[in-house]
Amino acid sequence: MEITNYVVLAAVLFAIGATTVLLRRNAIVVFMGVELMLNATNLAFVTFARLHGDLTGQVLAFFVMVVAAAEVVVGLAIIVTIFRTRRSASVDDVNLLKG
Amino acid sequence: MTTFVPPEIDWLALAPLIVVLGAGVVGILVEAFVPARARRTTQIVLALAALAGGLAFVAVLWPQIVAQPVQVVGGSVTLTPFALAAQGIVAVLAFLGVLVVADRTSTGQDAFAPTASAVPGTSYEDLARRAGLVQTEIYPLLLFATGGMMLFASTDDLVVMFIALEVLSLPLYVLCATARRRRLLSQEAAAKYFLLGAFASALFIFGVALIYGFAGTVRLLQIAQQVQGGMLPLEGMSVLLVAGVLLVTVGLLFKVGAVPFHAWTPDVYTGAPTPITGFMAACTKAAAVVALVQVLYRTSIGVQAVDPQILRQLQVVIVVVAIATMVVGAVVGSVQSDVKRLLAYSSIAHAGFLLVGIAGFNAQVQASTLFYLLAYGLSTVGAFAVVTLVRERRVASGSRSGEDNGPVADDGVVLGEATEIAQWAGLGRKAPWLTAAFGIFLLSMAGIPLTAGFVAKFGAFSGAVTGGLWWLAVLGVLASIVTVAFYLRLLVVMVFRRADDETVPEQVPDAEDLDASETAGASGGTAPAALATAQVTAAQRVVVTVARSRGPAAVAVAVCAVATVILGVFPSPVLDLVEQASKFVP
Amino acid sequence: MFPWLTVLIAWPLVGAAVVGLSALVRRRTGPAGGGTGLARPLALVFSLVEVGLLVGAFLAFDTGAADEHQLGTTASWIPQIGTSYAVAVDGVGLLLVALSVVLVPLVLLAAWREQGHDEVRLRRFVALVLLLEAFMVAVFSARDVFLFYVLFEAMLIPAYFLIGGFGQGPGRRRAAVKFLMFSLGGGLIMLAAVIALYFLAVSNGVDPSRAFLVDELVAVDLGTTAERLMFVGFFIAFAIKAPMVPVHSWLPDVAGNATPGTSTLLICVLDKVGTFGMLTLCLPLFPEASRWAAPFVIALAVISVLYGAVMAIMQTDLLRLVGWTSVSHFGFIILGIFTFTPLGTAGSSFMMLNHGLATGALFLVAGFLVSRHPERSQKIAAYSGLRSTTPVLAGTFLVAGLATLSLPGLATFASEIMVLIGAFGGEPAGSAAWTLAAVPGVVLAAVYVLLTYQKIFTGAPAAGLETLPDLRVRERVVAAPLVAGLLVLGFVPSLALTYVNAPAEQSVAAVTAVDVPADAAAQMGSDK
Amino acid sequence: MNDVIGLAPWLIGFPLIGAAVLLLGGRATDRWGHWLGVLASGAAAVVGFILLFRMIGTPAEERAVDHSLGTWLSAGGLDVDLGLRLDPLSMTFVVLVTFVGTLIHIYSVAYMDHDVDRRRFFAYLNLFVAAMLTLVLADSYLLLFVGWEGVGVASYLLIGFWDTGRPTARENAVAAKKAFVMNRVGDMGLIAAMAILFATVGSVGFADVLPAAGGLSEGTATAVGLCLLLAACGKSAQFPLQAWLGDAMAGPTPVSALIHAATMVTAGVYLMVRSGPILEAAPTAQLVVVVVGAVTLLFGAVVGTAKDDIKKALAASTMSQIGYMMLAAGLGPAGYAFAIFHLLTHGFFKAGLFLGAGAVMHAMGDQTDMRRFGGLSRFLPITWITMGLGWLAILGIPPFSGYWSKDGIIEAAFIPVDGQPWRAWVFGTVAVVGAAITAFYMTRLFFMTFGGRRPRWTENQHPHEGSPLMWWPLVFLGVGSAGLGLVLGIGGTFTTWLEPVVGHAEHHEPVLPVPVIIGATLVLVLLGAALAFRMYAVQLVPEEAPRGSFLTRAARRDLYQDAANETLVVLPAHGIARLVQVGDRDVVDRGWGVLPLAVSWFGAMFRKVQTGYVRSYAAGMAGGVLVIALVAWLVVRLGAGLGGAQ
Repeated sequence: MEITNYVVLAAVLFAIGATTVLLRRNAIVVFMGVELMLNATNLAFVTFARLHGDLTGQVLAFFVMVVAAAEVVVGLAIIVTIFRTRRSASVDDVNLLKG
Repeated sequence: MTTFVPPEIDWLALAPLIVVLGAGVVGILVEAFVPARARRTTQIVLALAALAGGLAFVAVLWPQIVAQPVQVVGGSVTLTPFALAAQGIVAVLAFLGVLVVADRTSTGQDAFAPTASAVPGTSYEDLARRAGLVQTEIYPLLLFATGGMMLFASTDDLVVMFIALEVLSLPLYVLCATARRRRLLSQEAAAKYFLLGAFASALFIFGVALIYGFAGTVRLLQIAQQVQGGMLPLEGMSVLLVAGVLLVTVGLLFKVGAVPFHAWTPDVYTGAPTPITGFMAACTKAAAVVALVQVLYRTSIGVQAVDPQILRQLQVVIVVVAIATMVVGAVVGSVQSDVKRLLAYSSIAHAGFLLVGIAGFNAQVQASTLFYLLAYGLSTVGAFAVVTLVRERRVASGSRSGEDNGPVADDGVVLGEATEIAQWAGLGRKAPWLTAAFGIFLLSMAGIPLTAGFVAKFGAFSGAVTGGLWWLAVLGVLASIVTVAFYLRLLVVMVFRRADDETVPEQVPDAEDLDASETAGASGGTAPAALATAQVTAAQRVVVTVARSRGPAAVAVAVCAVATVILGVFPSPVLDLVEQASKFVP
Repeated sequence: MFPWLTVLIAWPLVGAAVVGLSALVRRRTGPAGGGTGLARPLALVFSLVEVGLLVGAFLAFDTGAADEHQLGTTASWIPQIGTSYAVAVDGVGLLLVALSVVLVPLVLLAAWREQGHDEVRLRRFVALVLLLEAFMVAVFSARDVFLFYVLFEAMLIPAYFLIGGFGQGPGRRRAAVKFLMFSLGGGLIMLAAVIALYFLAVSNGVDPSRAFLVDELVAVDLGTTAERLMFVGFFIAFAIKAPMVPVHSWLPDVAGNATPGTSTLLICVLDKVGTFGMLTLCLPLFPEASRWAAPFVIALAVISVLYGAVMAIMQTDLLRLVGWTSVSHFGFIILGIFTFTPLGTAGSSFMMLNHGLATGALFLVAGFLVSRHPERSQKIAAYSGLRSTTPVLAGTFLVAGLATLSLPGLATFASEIMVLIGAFGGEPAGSAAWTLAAVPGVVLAAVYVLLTYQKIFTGAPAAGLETLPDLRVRERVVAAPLVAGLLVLGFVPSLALTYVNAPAEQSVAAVTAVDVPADAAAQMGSDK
Repeated sequence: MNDVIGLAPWLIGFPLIGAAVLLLGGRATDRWGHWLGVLASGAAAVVGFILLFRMIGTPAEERAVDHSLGTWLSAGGLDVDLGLRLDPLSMTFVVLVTFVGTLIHIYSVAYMDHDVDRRRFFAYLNLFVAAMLTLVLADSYLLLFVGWEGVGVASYLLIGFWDTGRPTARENAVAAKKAFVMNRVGDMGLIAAMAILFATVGSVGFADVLPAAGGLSEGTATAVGLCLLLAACGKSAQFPLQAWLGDAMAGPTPVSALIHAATMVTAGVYLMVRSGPILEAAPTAQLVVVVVGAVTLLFGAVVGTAKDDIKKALAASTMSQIGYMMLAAGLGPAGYAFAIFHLLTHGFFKAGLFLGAGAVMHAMGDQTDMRRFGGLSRFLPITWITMGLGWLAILGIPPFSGYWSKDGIIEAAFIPVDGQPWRAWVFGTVAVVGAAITAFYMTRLFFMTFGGRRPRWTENQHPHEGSPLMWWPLVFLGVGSAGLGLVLGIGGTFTTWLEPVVGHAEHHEPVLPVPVIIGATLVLVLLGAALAFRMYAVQLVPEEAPRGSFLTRAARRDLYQDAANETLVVLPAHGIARLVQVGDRDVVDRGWGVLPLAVSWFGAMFRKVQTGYVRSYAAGMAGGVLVIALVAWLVVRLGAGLGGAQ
């Protein structure tokens, strides 16, 4: 398999994640989109690690995962608080602030 | 038989970071072990001490670093004078920010919800309030954020930068959600900030991945050396580099708050607790801009060797963004009716002016950038500090207080901040000194001579001119005319117009004194307007009053004001320092 | 030698500070609002001492070398930016400094009762006036472009508060904002030019730490295009200040809404920065560009002369009218400057002083008149037949008016005739024609002055105005020095001319030394 | 001469000091102020005569003396001294101004007796005398201009002297303003002339300009000449700037006598004669001068025939007589002497006539309508006789003074200029016809006032002579009207007296033999007088003016001069002004107002983008990335520069 395939796959995944962020209403799902983007990144890292034949990329992938986990913690906390206040997790409902 | 070789670590170089972040960790322990009543004091002292300590270490390190920049743990922390100066600025601004945060004002309440997790308006929340709970976790969070910013500004390793980015962002997301009043707005701000922030950092890290793919390393200087060394890991794949640099830049521009990645700024600045807004606006921008400058210039070194075209593309990107940012910030700011929002847009405009300077792509702009960040930061922290003190007070309509512009008698319930510009009418009479200070901040932001803002703006624009972009400087000038207009509007209201306290400001639900906000929560954004009208019944009216600071905030305001003027009249010493600092390649 | 100018700048600052602190004293003597407090007397004393210092400066000034900048101080200010605190004056600068210093005490005296008994307002008012004085003195003696710019802008802030905070008119806030926006707009455009100037200077090998000193910059060859662009940048700012049609719109509003005292400082002194800047910055720094633009500038100047005069005739508001007359006079000044003749330039320099005296007198006397009206009406139609009830007021007004229409025997005549006679022989294309076109201005001047006098002071006294008090002693003290000055300088113009002749010769020489590229005339049409 | 020259400045000094004291002294000087005024003027007169006699004593070629009091204005090549030029021309004026002026001062003491503001009046009179003397003594156009404007202001102040507290107050004020403004229109000419002279000759001093006049190109000379003529027209109420003089009669009668008859209005003639060399270098300008003079001469005369207001009639006559002088001044050296001579004699008899008119008004309770006079000779004998002398003088009946001067002008008018007989015929005829009309209206005036058996007075009028203070001046002026011409005219004494200044006029032959001219003139004059006598002395004068022919009505309304000015100048000017005003408000001011509006409009637009929806923000970011990438790519691809990045 060509390396480009991997890269392209990563790119595609990333694009899907981004699209999710742009299109889906539910905050959780939106957040999933972000996670998907991060994982796409991981794929890219690992691929390039193989390409360059050093482990840095793989290590970086772990870093990204950790960060992602941290994001989940904070993110879900916020989303949940909002859900409890508003009985809704739709990102389109939170728009008191505009203009 | 392999022997363990301990890594060479220049601990002194890391000292500022260690102090601040360590203090954060200690703060967590404090939460665990210190009795509740002593907690707040301890945290405040700890935080201030940590920041002061960090600053002290910066001072200690200064001569050494200026003489010889160091790379600690192989470049994960690259301590150049530029980075060190950034750390110093962040520490100073954070210190002032914490002062504002710590102030409970005459009302005896700080700006934070007793328990941010409680649903607004629930009995649980009332309980928490009556129990007098205070959320002292904010101080460790502030310290982590600050530490993150300092690291953000002083690394060469893109992944470390990414981590630093998260370390500074995540606490801010949380802090945004903790406002004592107008919690719906607060939470909304947090949500927006978080989602967009996460999105941005995803873009950033993907860019990092691409760069890694191109160069096999994520250390910009290393890339530069390799490329200059003529060894290109991937021939013809420079598209990876371009895309990567572009995405990384986008991630940074998001933090800087540059158009079109600015959309979060006004909402978050408005929703977040005002002291946090001040802290965020000043420090984050400082860290982000410094990081941006480093990334841009370090890549520019390498990229030039690969293909000069790419560098020009990079410059075009910055120029385009700069123009868009200035225009949007200035133009939209001029139609705002809310002080916090107005300051938010002004911060966008300033991001634009900063970018104008950066776009010149000539090394000497670093100095002016640092100065700009300091000047802007001071006036911003100060301005938001003033905002925290201008409050609404609900009084029985019988009461005479608040009329004829006189100071308001201490009756009635002090509500949240009065952020409607119209409400600031006659402030000049109620609180001359506060108004004077605020006026100084506005003039500085407007770049009127004899204030720090002018020297800063002068530096930024001359950066562009020196870089050959004189027309960009002219655009900047025109934009700043527009910004002057809206600062002026605010000034006119405060100084010249008489207060008409009879007007009831259109306001959003205020969890503090709202039983009905449950329904508000239920029905989202529609109810609040109705609530706002329901809130103030015929028997009551809202007057605008100035809460007396318990000291810290006042100190912060005073320091900012004085510093702004001094930096405007005798900037030489500081300029000397930043000149020394203009070196970010070890 | 003794740093006269620095002292002249510092003293009012001290005064402003002291006045500000006088608040503390008042608290002990009495409750706020009660009594009039120390502010005014203090301020008056400070301004009078300043006049004394001015006399010293005049004695120290060597008139033999009036074209050299004297009494100065030069010290490094912000070496990183390359600007220094460099103050010094040639004859023209000295006269304008004198104008500011002399007018301030008169304005304070004239405004003695204006702010009522509100102690706080009073204190702020006089403090601002002293602050403004310091800035005005400084800006007229700045020899460093950056310093000049800084003061040029900083000056606006006290002026802005004086208009918006203490004005009489209902539209004062709007007027203040309008004033500030126009001035700042021009100023910021100038800022771009200032930066470019510095950049070019440095790249032309000027020592970066001195690259803002005018004396250094005059030597620099900027290159035609850059020079012209920068000239435009500077000129726009100065034209707005001057004010020149079509960027004059802020002036009548200010004149109509500010207190007469403020208008006096603003229009009679502060606006001179515009013409002063053209004379001492545009010409020497951008000689070629000045000559290139001269035909266009002259045309605008003459248009301003007629435009301002016509608008003055059409006014119904006394103070606005006075404001418009200034538009007309500034036109004359600019005409004299940009025709590059020693006579015309000297006339313009002289006129800057005279216009200050004459228009100042007119503003203040008009203020006295308005202050007598039961409703403080500024409408000309509200007055009639006052000559019989207030003869001295009428006489003073008439003298000030005659000075405004530059009657021989009064200083204004000497300067105006110098400008006209000089400009006619000017070197730029069309000087003669445009000068002749400006001559009808003298007729229009006669119309607006005498028409106003006729409406206000002649005929049957208007109802309710039969028993107005005549000028009080305080008011006579205010008017006397101005009238005296106009008469003395009218009979002995050489008193002032000894200060302006040499600088005029010099600046004209500087401009006419360079020669305009052939394409100049061609570009004229297109570029502007 | 030089031993007394030091006195010359006091000619101006005395009245100036007088004015200053009276103006600044305020009410304190009310009691004796008028006497101070008289004293100041008298002292000037004494000085004037001393200088005059000393000048007569010196040989002709040494009579012109320049006396400088030091530099006045010196800048950029323009050097103007406070310099006085004493020569026969200026001395003539000095004497006329100071002597007649003093007489009128004295007269005014009585005439203004009941006026509360008498002090102010004398202050202004002194101011006028000072300014007028500056005008005639100045040795440069610039200094002359100072006096020129000075008399303008004095005249403004005096015309508008009664500008409050009277029913006609506002009219008086308007008249004063009208006079000043129309004078200013003329002054533009003087300013322009000075500008041109400085640009060409490099000086505005007589000593430099006049000798250099010959060297000027004809175009320049013509331009200067016409500019000077414009100035002269303004000051001397010559066509087309004549309209102000009639209204100027709003001032107190002594003012009319001194300023608007004897001295100020003749300043234009002085200017022309003084600038003779320039005019001679510009024949075209000369012709225009003559034409203006001729037109005004007839214009004034015609208007004079129809006026019933005694002062207005005299004003018209003044205008017409100055027309004679102007005509003469345009004839070159041949005319100059007679222009000045007529100016001198006219100064005396016209002042006399005005003061007489004043006396009549004084006696009749400020009545000025001649149809309300009649048969006054019995009640006001002195006035009657003195005015009679003036009447004969202005008619030009030998040997009264008017004859000598006016006849000289008429003869000069008949002399062909550089071989163009048509000009001689045209202007000669005009002059003669003018003389005839003059005879008619002056006779009319004289008999309407004094003649007729049946008085047409309003009720309870008790006319009587005023105090000696009033009639002694009349006597002096009457004597002057009678004898002055004879004294100076016999053997051309006056002509030779002026020769050092205006140069010698070589003798030319008129197109008609001189006796014929004189005869014809006299016949026509007598005819005119007889006609008037028949109409206004023999027949009864109706108390209400008959409607009269079209010409009469036109003449009553000054041949519609005001209507003409209104339609030709004022209305268009006002229209333009309105246009400018609207333009300033709706174009310039609004134009600037558009900027903020535009900004806030865009602000509102962009604001809509800030929807508050997270997803749209994210979309904005994503889109932003693409757009920016695209732009960057395009810019580089199209190779568009940014203006030299590093």
